[in-house]
Amino acid sequence: MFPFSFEWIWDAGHLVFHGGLWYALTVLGLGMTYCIIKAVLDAGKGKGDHHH
Amino acid sequence: MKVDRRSFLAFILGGAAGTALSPLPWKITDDIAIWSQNWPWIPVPPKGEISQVSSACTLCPGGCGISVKKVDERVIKIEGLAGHPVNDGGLCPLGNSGTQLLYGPERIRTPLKKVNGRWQQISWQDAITELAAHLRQLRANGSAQAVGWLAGSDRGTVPELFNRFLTVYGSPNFWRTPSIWDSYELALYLTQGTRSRAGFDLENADFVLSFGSGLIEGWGSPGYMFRAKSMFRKAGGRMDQIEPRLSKTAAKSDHWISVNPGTEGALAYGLAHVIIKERLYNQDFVNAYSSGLPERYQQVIDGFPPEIVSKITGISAGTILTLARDFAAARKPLAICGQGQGHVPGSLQAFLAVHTLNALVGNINRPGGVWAVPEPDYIDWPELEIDAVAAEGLQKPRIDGAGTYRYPNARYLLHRLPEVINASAESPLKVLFVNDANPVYSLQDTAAVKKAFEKIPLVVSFSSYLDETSAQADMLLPNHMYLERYQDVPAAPGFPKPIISLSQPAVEPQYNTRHVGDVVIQLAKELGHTIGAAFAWDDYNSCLEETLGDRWDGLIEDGFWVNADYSGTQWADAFETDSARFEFTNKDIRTLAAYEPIKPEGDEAAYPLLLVPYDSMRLASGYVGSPPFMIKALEDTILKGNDVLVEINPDTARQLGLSEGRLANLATPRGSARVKVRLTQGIMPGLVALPRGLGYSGDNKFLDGKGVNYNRLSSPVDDPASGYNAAWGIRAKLS
Amino acid sequence: MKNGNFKKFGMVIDLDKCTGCGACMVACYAENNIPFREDDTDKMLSVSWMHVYRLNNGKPFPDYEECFLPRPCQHCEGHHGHSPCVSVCPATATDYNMATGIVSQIYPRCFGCRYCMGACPYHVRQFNWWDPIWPDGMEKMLNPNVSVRMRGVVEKCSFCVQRYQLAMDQAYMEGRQEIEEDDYQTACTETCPAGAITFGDLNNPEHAVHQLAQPDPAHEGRPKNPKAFRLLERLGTNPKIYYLSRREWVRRAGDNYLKGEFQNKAHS
Amino acid sequence: MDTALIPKGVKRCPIWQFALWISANGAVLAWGVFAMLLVYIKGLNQTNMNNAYGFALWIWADLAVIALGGGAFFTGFLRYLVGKEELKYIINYAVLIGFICYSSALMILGFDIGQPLRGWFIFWHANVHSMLTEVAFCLTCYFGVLTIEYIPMVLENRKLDKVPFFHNLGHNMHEIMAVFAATGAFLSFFHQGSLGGVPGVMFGRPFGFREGVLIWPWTFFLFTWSAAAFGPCFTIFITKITETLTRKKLVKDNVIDLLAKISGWMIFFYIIAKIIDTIYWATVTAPSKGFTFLEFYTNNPGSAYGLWILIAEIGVCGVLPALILITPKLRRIQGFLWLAVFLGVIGVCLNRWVMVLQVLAVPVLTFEDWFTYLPSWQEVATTLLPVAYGVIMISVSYRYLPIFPQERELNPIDEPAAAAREVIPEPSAAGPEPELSPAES
Repeated sequence: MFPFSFEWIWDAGHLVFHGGLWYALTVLGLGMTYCIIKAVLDAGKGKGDHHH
Repeated sequence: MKVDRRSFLAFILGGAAGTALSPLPWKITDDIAIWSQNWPWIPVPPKGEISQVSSACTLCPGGCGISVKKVDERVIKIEGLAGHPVNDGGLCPLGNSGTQLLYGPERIRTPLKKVNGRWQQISWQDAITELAAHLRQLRANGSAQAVGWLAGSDRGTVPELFNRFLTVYGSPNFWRTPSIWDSYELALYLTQGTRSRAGFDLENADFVLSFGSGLIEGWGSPGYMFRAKSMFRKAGGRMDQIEPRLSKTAAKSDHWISVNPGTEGALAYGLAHVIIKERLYNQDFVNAYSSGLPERYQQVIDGFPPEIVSKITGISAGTILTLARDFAAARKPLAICGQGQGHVPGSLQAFLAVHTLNALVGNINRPGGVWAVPEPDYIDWPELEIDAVAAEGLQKPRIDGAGTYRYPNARYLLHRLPEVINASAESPLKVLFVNDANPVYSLQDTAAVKKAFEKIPLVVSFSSYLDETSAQADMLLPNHMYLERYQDVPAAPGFPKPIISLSQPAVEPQYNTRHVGDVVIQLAKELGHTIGAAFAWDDYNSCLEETLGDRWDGLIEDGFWVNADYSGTQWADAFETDSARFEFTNKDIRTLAAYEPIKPEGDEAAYPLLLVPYDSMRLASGYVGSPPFMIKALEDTILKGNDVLVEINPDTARQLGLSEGRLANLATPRGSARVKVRLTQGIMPGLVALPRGLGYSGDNKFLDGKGVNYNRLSSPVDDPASGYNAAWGIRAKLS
Repeated sequence: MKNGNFKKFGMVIDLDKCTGCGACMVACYAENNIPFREDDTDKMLSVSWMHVYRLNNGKPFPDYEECFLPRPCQHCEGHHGHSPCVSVCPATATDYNMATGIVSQIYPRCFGCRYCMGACPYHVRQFNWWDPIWPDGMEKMLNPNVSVRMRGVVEKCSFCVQRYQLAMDQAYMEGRQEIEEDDYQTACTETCPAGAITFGDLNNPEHAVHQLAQPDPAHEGRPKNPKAFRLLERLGTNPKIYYLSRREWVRRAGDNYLKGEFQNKAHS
Repeated sequence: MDTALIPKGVKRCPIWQFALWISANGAVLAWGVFAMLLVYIKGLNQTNMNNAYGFALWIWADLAVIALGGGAFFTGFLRYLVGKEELKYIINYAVLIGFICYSSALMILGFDIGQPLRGWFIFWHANVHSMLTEVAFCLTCYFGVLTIEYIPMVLENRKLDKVPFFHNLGHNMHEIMAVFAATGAFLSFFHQGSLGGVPGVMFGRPFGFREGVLIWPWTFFLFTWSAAAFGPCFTIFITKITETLTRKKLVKDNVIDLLAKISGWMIFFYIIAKIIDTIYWATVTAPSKGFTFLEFYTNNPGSAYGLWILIAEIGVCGVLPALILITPKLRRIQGFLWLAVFLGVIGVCLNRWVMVLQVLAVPVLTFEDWFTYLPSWQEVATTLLPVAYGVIMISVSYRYLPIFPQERELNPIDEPAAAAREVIPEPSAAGPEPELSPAES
């Protein structure tokens, strides 16, 4: 999974496979980070407060 | 501080998130994985110094050389001894499993004595003192002959010590485990006049005609037979197997000739008939080195023309003719007999018939032939002083009748012992020592054997295991395992050269056991008098070393001694008969009951099928049962769960309405058992085949309670010619 | 390393010599610390690296014939080391060693997904359905050169690779670069009482296995010896176990053939 | 009691009824958990798998639920990437079903391995050449996607929505849902395909093996395709069951019709591809390995591997539902729609069954026979466990979350007082959830 595992080789298979994997994980991670940070900021602005 | 629900939840969630982000979960996950790789209940065998001991296997009479591999003081593996003349590095499944017998939890760890039906520990000294007192009493009562000794073999120093003890004590009642070698020895003695063992130069034969012998199923010395079979086959040799069931030997043969069971002798006579009729025999041998062929032909062989033999055996006359011609035409043809592994001595006349075939083709003491190998002669102990009591006891007839007017030629008739004991109000045998034998399992009609053993007042077993015989014993004096002791292993059945191998201890005795040789010597010394005087050695090891003399060092070094140059005595000097020739017949042979196929017990109407046993290298059927490794390696066509599979022909199954895998009841006049049905085209219709070597009782969970003991369902049948057991099967029904 | 320096350990099993005695199986159990159970009769639940099959010619009595076929791991090379089992293992717990041709199994790495078992058409891969248990005292017989497996992992014949290691160590200590044919033999080969098994380097023309099988490098090691065959060669597994038999029906049983194919093969 | 949690404007059954229903399913769940614990503690000897059947009921269940859960990624793909707006009325439910399917699959995989404690080696020591590695990675990642898609639904719960952070989070996630859906579709394409690749690359197993392009055997594409084709069938099927049990119309017919039509055409083209694949395999691939097509099927009495299974899979459960669903007249008849989606579900399950079990059952060595297998009760219980879990998940989600956007519109409630006067149908213990007004709850 990581280049420091001993079975890791820098070949096409590993680059394509893990490239795809880390790409997907990055998209998901960044997307969620964006949503959470924005939600905190929005909440600070008082958005979504039904009781105001 | 007020803890409301919200802050509590926040605390929990925050804590969880914090923990998740810390290295802790990762560390734990990793530790758990490492733990799963090192579970404490999975043993880790300790490393150590690797060493090897050259020794000999005594788990069967085969006499294979073994190399015992050790790590420090642990035996980790047993391998065949490379360069050993018998097996040259090869080793059978049983030999390979020996370590499990050494370390098995079922071993008897200390001498035991049965008190009110329960085993109690006893010290070696007390056991020997008690035995000596008992034996002294018997001698004082003039019943010295009421002591018997049953051993796995009668060759080598250990059985010789037993014999010596009995002789000086005053009893003729020594037995060895019955086998085809009883018949082979007798056939050789009657025709050639020598007390010798049959050896087969199998590796050099070019046509092996086997009358049911399990050449690769444990017949003779498996270590040698397997190797020799590969050699002669590689050289292009032919192999024909005559038997009603496709054994492994038959499967490896060029021709499987399916014969009506028990009629192999008739076929041999039929072949001889053709060979003589067509003058295909070895003129040189028959004319110059034999006598009595015309008479034998006239009296016996003439009665077996192909048409009649065909009727008896179920083999076509054409096949008989071809077979006889091929056999006679081969350069080095060799006929062998004795069913399967050879547990049943068989019909003497059939053995004589097969031996006649070898004589007709002149393949006696010749390359590729049958050799009369001299018995080992290294045991040369001081003369015995026989006192009056002993002399009187030795004069008494043997309890089993061997050597009496009824059975003049037989030496040991162990199978008759139960009958004799059960027929008497009080057992004529008062003390029986049993070593390397498990008669309560291995003699046919085990119910009768057990009853007889119950009647013997004192049975002493030297077994390492609580086997069927030990269970009937009154005293258990466990011998060292073969990996813990010295013992000479003279000869290997069927091996063509004189050989002695040496068992050497690979490890210290694991438990409070004692070498049976030491026990005999100590018992003799305890008895004192002429008996003690006959055993002057300090202990067994010094006896062995002294006996082997010059050969000792070589045996310790190599593990064996062999007369490699031996190639059979030349015809001119080979025969010690009255005529100094090979005698096809003589006054002894003439008086033997005539050949006829042996009839097994049972009424055909009530028991329409014939139950025949078969042997397999996958199952030990000697004095030790199969160790766990062998049971593991056993085919699922033999054992499934705890049920043994019996083989029947699909035609037979159809008639009986049985189908593959069905449970059925196998009944014989001697008992019945639950079996599973296996259909195979590899068996003659009308037969049921059951493997030997299953159906042990006891509490070894790897072996006991699995399958059925053939001997429980069958019964011995006296051979009219020799008195030996000749039962090849028993009538049965399957439903 | 040039291709020529690679070893390719393989085996030739002479089915005419094999007696079906099972000594190979037991020697393997003892050498490789293979566990045993009270009831090991269900062969599909039992661990036995070597298994002896019982083949028959399908004919009725009395023309019926049988043959025994010992089956260790075939150590398939596939195309360029692409053996059926190695490529499917998700956790890199099995490996095709290019230097020896041995397919290894790393027990502590295996997590028991059993994909390799499904991928192997020979059933050489077996699963530890139970934790191994040795009866009291019998753990003394365990071989320290072979690790004892835990439940839940797959295991298989390793060509007694520990013996190769020991032989290499020995050679190194004696200052030798190479090991001799006799230095490295598997437990089953050594014990076979009929001498039916031959083991050695298929790439080495001096070795008996090479001479017996006559592998054809142009056709992925297909035997040139007309009496030799490999199991399921047509699947492209490129196994390193060669079988010899003089009986045609036995050779035919080694692979699947459509009608007429086997005869055509025999004639070509 | 739980009124505050129930979405506004919808009716739900009384809490005791709900509790009864949940406990009935909970009992099955507990049975499954018990079996699962047995398997964890005692090991895989609790199953009837063996060395011939290394893969069995569980792996089949795994493949089947993943295929059925394919409705989630494909509906998402259609909704967010193709722009089929109507599908927004069913996407929630598709996601929920997908979430249940995928969490079940992961759970099954968790106990189907011999050494669960080091199951993560599949990630850590990944062999990128193994189809199973790809499955594991994409499956886990896609489960993450489904969780991301499910979270906003949870956050829409009346109570949770009141928390501004949750409200905003849900809103934000909705905003960029297309990105997540696209990633999900990408991951799904690969793991669905890799599951097909599992048998497809087994060149030692001629029943499963297929040629292909590059590293991907044809089964790779067929699996992805069939999951996309049959997944919506399952979504519709479960929706229909839910409607029946709740005695409510929850999704408008035009939505169902659109999904059914797309599913129908997908099945139609899939089944053509499958037939071509089968013919090529039967006439070219298998014979090249010495097998005739018929050798792969057994007529042993009671066999699960007869030729009938192929006819059932391709004909009855493939061609037939495809024809029904692509014919507007037929698919608009409720009975036919029910039949078609049911057959479709069975069809894809059958396909996964043969591609897992028959692959292993077919003898390859000429001297071996067909292998047989019957699951142990532990396997059955653990396979029913996700079913019970799914029912509970759906029940809870339905009760507390606005899963069906059209529910309020399709089931307008009168004023609470009027509803209270209605006679409440008596439910059986394990029976459907009767509707109730919030006032009575």
